[in-house]
Amino acid sequence: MITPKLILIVIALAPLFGAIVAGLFGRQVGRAGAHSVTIAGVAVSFLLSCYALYQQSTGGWGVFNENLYTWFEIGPLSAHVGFLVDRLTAVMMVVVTSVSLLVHIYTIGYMHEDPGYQRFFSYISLFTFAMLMLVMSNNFMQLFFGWEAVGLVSYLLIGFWFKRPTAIFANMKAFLVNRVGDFGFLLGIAAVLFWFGSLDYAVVFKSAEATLAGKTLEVLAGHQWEAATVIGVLLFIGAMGKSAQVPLHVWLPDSMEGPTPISALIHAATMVTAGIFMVARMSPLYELSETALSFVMIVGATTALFTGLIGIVQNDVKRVVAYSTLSQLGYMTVALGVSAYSAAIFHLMTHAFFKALLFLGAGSVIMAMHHEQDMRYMGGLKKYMPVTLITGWIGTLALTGFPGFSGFFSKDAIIEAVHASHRAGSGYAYFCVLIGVFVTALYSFRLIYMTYHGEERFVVEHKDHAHHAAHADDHADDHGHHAPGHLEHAPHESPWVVTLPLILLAIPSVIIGWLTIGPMLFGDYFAGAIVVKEGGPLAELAHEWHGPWAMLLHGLMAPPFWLALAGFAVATYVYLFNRSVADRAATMFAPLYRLLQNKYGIDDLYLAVFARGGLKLGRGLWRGGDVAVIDEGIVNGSAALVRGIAARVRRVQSGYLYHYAFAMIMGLIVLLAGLWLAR
Amino acid sequence: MISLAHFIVLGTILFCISVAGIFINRKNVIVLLMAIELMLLAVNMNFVAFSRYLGDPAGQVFVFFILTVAAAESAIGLAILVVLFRNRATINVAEIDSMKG
Amino acid sequence: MTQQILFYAFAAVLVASALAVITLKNSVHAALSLVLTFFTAAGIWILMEAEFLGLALIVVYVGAVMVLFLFVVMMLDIKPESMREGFIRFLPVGVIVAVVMLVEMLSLIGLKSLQALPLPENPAIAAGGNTAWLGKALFTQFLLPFEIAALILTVALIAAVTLTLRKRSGVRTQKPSQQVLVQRDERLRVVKMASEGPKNGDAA
Amino acid sequence: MISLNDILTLLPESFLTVAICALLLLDLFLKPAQRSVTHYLSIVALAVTGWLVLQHFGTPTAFGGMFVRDGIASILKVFVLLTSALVFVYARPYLRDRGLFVGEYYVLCLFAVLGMMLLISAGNLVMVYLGLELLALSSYALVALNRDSPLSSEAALKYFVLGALASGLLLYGMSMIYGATGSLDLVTIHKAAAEGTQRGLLLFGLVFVVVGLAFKFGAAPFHMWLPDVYQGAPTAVTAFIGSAPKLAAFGMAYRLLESGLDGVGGHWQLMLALLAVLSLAIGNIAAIMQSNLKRMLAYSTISHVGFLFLGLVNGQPEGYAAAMFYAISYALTAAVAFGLILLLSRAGFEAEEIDDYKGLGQRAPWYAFLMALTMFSLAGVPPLFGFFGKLLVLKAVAVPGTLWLAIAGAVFAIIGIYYYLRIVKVMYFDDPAEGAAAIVKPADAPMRAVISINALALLVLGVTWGPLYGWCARALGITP
Amino acid sequence: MFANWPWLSLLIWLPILGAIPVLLAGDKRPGAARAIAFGVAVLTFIVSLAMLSGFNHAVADALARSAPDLGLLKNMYLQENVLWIEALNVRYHLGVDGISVALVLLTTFTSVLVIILGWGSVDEKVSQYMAAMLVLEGLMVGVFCALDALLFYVFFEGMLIPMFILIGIWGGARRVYATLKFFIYTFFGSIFMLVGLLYLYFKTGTFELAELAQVSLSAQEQAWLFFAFLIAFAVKVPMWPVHTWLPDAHVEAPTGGSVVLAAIMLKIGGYGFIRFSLPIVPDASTEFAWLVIAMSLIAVVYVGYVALVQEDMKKLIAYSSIAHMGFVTLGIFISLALARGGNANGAAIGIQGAMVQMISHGFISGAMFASVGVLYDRLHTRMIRDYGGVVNPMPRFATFFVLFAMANCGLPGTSGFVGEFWVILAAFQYNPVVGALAAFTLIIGAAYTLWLVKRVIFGDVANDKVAQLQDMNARETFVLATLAVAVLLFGLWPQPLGNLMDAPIAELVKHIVISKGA
Repeated sequence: MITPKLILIVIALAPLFGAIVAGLFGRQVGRAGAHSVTIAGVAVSFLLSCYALYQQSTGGWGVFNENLYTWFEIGPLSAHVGFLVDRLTAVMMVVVTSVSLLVHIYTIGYMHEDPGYQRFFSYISLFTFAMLMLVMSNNFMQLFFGWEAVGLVSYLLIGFWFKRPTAIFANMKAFLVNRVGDFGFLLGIAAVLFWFGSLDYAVVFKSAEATLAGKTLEVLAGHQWEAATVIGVLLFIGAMGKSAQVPLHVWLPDSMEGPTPISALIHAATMVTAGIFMVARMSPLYELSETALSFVMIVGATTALFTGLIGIVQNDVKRVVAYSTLSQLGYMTVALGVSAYSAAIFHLMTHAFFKALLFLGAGSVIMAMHHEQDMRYMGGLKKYMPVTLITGWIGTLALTGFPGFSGFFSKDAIIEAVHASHRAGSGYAYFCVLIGVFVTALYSFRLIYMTYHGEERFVVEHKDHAHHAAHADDHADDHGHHAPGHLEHAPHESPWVVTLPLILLAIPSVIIGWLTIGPMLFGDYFAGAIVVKEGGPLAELAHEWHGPWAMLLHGLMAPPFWLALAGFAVATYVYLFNRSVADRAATMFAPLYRLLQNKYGIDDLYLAVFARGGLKLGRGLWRGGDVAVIDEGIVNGSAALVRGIAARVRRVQSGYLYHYAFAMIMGLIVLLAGLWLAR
Repeated sequence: MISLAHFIVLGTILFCISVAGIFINRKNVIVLLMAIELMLLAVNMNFVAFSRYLGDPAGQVFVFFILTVAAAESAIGLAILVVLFRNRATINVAEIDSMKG
Repeated sequence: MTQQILFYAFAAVLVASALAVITLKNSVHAALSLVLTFFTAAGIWILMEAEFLGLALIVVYVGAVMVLFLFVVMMLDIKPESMREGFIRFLPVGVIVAVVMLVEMLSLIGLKSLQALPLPENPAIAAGGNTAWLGKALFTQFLLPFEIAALILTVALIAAVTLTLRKRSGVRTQKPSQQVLVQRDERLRVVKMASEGPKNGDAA
Repeated sequence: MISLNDILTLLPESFLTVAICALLLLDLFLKPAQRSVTHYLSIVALAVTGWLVLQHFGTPTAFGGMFVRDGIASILKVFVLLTSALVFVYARPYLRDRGLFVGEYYVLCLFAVLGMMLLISAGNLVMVYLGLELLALSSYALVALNRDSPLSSEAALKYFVLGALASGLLLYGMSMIYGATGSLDLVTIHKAAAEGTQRGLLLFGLVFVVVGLAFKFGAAPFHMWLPDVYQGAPTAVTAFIGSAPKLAAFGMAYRLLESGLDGVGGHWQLMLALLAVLSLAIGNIAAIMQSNLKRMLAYSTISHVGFLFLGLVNGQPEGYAAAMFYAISYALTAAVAFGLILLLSRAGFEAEEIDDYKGLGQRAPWYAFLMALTMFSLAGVPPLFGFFGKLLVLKAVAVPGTLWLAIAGAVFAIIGIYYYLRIVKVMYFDDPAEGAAAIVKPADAPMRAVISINALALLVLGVTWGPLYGWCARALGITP
Repeated sequence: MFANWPWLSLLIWLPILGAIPVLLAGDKRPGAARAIAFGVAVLTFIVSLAMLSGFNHAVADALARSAPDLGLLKNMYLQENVLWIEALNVRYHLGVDGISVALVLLTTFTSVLVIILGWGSVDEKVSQYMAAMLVLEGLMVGVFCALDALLFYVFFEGMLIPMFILIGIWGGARRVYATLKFFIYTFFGSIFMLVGLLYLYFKTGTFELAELAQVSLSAQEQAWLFFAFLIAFAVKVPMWPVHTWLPDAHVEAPTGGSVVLAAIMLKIGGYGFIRFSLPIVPDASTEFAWLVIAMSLIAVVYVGYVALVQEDMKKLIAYSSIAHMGFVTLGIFISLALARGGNANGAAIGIQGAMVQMISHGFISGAMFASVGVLYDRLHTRMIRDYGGVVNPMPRFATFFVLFAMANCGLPGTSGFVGEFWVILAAFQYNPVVGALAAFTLIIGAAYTLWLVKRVIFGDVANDKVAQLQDMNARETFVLATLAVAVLLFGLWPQPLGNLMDAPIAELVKHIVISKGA
């Protein structure tokens, strides 16, 4: 009996099955077995997700909300595993599974020399499972489960090449920064439980307004905080961690130490958007607090602009894309902050495709460059890898919001929504997102030019292949073995398993916005799944909505297009024709350049304050508190005191008879005196 | 008229003299023992006086026993002293401190 | 009145001689002072009509204990000078302690109430004299302690003998009991032994 | 007048007296090689006396109240006899190795036992004094038994002089009590004390009596003799004076304080409380620094006396029962402790330095185990016998009013645990010193068996101490 | 039929008596000693499972008779009640409720693993080691079963002896200092509890826990008793600032000793709070809950920082243990405060969380110490700097280690998450700031654990010695795999624990809200 329930269970479990097979029996099934089974699992998931989406879109299923399994019922607390599948979920499921599927395929090519091949497939399948559990959850507990599980897999994958010191540093950093977010998230869940007494979405959302109305919390004496604000901000702190919002963004660029497929899958398309999804999912709660939404918006706007700026000065191809991701996540967050949840989700979707495309393209380039990631040693790759070039251009155009491409629709919608918003701080946000457009174009085209165009800045040294083969096993160390930009043989186009996903991702990057903007943004597609108070910015925009064509035409006249064009022009001039300008600019604005190079010093600050400061504090507490005061002072001190007294008491026992007699007489006198006093 | 108090005071004085003797004579065990004999004399003085005053023979009988035991005690004590002297060639208390602490 | 005079006289000598015991340099002199102390104490007791104990004190103490003391003092041959070191130094302490003690004791005893108690009639006279009075108590009520006192004396005897009687290992003395019991075989022993000369093994 | 009942009541003591005299005579005719006869006969004498003690003939009092034969007396005597017998067994190899295997040891010990029995049963101040002196004089002589040892004679001298001083003080107190109550009989004194006549004089005397008692127990600050005597005396003698006399001292305290001076309980309880805390402090603290095991055990004794006093401070039957139980448990434990020292020593090697026990766990695992049991018991770690003594005593003072004493006891128990653990540490965690091979000689089998049983009893009694305590409690008239 | 068996006595005495044949096997025949010890431990574990079924039967019976509501602590099953010491009315009274059963099972389970761990790593005085472990096991079971306070105390203190010996003989270089510190610290704690119990005996004439829970006490009495109990259990848990014995003891203890110490002995402190402090002196506990909560939070934050800078793996894990045990005390006392504030649900969550945390910490810390033991057996160093890149030669080990590390961070899906999560939930209800401080463990706990993993497991092979490491043998794999299963099982399926502990905790919450001031 094929019921929606069964289908959903299969969607969730198929990748898990693949992960288990590849992970626990990797040696038995071999490389081919591992990738076959995981790809099959994810493919099944993907197809069924599409079916589910279809059913949701056509209203065939209605909202599916059911507890499947009682995890535990202990005392007053119960937890379930359950699915809440509505249109929002369905979209996410398709995005997750489709990107995941393509990344799986891509991995066959990208990782084919790696000894941890099976492990890698197991991880990414496991990740798919965890991500699905996250988005399909119908309660906070399961959400947190998925939340942490994707974090774990991310940790494992960033540190996949565990011999690289930078990788294992990056994965720890990622985990810890995420933990800071989880800290808030967990407290947010605690707050939900506190006020609602339940962790079920349905229960919480239904009674949200009634329950939280007038509720305040006195956290510090004299400061009453609205319950909705507390919950909103706390949960959003979680989102800040996972979706890498300022100031918890520091982990994402470093996470590029992981293999490129996971950068595409986890650190661009899916996991980092979990926070966006979560806030959208919690829209009934967020709508109750203007303050929380303002906070979300400002954080998002800051992220959108300032992380984009850093992207301009990066030379590592993946890092540029990573900073771009940060910036785009900021855009999504801004959308959330102005109550344009569906715009955020819409951008999330389009971004998933084109950013995955960009990452995978970057990966393709890196493969061609023998794991050289520095753009300063690239250039002129266009003649070697045409597919990558074209798909790269498509992705870039989508990212910069070239009219007609998917990014155009989603980003413009956000910018318009921010423009239309009257929320406190929306002026600042509007400024940030507008400038962000210019910045985006600048770094995007810079990347394109430095990589594919211009002269070749690498040198091909022909060496015998045996040598290369010997190094194949641990190409993690390739950096150390070659001078930068020195290749053993000429770069060439990647195999089909790599280019196919590029092509497949390029398609939605172009068209998906056109197709879906209508229903998702201005239709009632998300009705029921996303709650917006009367008069949200999208509702205002809806009055001017006359279809994608009209928007495209309107877009050509709007400031974002011209800003993007300006960015394109500058990038073209500087990086294609007159590179010296860039160097001169760097020297001219040296302080600014350094500031960006140092990522505003935030990393250094964290390192100094939290890492080194924490160590210093720990050492202080240990040496000062535990060792000096408690152990040396109190414990050994009292022991020493007793010994000291003992040494003195010993001396009283002098060995002389008359002293002994003296003691006796003195004892007598004291007792007599006591009696005398007590008379 | 001689009252009970006279004898008791006398006993007390004797007792205190013996205590003083113990304090002053830090070297000579013999004198130390003599001081203790003085103390016993004080005790006996008390007993005799109380016995006489109470008209009860028990006190005086006790004195009799004390005298007996004191004699025995002296015998043993002096025997120990002799043994000690044989071993250490001194009975100077100030030199007898091989065990302490 | 006579009684009072005698009491004070005896008491004065008693205290003086007791002080002499603890202050005299020479142990022999101290012992002799102690003898005087006992004599005066005996006098006071007799004054209290406790004749038997007074005499017993003289007999037991002066006759036995003090002789023992003197015997030991002389036998051990102690140099008086060395034994008096620090005497002056500790004198103040001793005096202070003694005086403090005296004050405490006298105030605790409650002399007032005792002063109001003159000596009553002596029941011993009715019982046929002090000795008979005591003797009767001793052999009826105090029979068991009396027996135990005997045991204590036995212990003293055993102890004194155990501690002081010793056979010196270095001194040659005749042991007649063993000499008498000697057997013929023990007088001469014929020892067989190998004749002198190099053994086989020694050559190597 | 003496009746048959008086004799019957006194039968155990009478028998022991006769036995001692017989033994004394017999010993004269024994060759040194036959000394074991004296040894075994002494044990037999103790056993028969013990059996007689347990028989229910005679009257509760004899000789007109001079002698009391009640349940408490029976229990204490039984354990005095038992402990003494144990010590005899443990002492034999030691004495033989050192040429001290002489009849006098046994005779003097037996006299001391007799003194203890009389002291325990005393119904009169004269009996208290004479019993005490019989015990004390025998002990002085025993300490000096090894005539060639400077340490022994030094210890004996100190013991003797201070003992004589303590006797003098005790007697002075007795004279005052006599003056205040007009009697030497404890029952009469009890009555008079309760009535409160001549209270000032009585309290004055009480102080001296308490001092005398404290000396006998070895409570601080009247403890100074104890470490030197324990160390200086031959270990066989230390074992004797370190175990059984504590029971006698308890008997003496019970007779004087409960039977006699209960009426002024508030006063002596306060004094004992002070002495208890001082003893706990000094005993435990001074023990830490010791390097000589016998001396350490001496200081440990002082601390145990502090605990025992806590039971007395309570002044109720429960408290006395606890103190009595404590005394019994201590005597049995101390017997093992000294017995093991005796066992491990040999001619020319006293085994009394703590360093001598290094690595005993490897060299003689079984004896190390027994020693560890003993140390844990002394430290009061459950489920060993010593713990329950402490438990009962703490229970006696853990009541409103004296709770501070319980807390003090607890605090000092913590300090105390250190030096007991140190012995275990030395035995198990340290490596044997150079040249200290198996120091356990093929000791005589009876001793090894008995000491094993004795030590294991600490464990067994730790689980089944109920009946023993019940016995003590019943003797004191507590109905559960 | 099984319900009537003396299961608990069996569980206590079987290992203790089983130690005798182990000792008799002697150090000369280590193989025999190991085999017997293993047999005894396994048998005990089997018996404990049988006991569980007996317990379940007994509970079902009681429910069928619909009479389980007998009041706090009387709601005990498999009771054995024999008069032990008549004069003091001390009873050999055993009985278990769900809380105890869980801890007993943890004990018997861990003991089997410990015996296996000692199989290879202990090679001198094997029989003594094994015997000490078995005795320790019996005594620990006794602690969890005792319903008579004095009996509890006897087991509680008796444990010190074998542990003292275990650390002292088979420990590391500074073992003497560590073991003395351990012993005296713990003794220090418990002796005051003894005085408190004696005072209670004076008030009630009994040591029966159920009776003690009923006695009414004045505020001042309660305060005194509270502190007496607090010292005892705080040392055992151990709570800041009486925690410094633990790192030393752990560092010096042999692997098995560390595992037992972390997995079971620390739990006795938390168990004591639940059995003694809360029922007997609820008012004082409420009054001073802030103190315990403060101490617990210090344990979480302060000790977390201290753990961060440790250079010795065992020390690091020991400090992490202290921080995690902070959650136990936090949960218990927050619940008390919540219950008094009328929030029974929050209270139940808190205590549940504390209990689950205890069990889970038993597995996780045990597993962590066992893992360190695996490394120590190979290189004989515990210093973090001597390792690095262990994953290269020992991938199997590394997998387990990372799993346990994640559990130690409280990752959902592992048992480490459940307890901490609940306690944080409850803490938030008590006070959001307290909740936030408690939740800080998410960060600091992950920091010290992952940093450890980074330095030890990941990276390139640090030195030649590491390069020559052999991966785990079957025995070690078995132990770690078993623990891993337990960690995951209770992380994914905490229901069995809940089933066991629901009823007694509800009863406890009902009880502690009633003031008992006299």
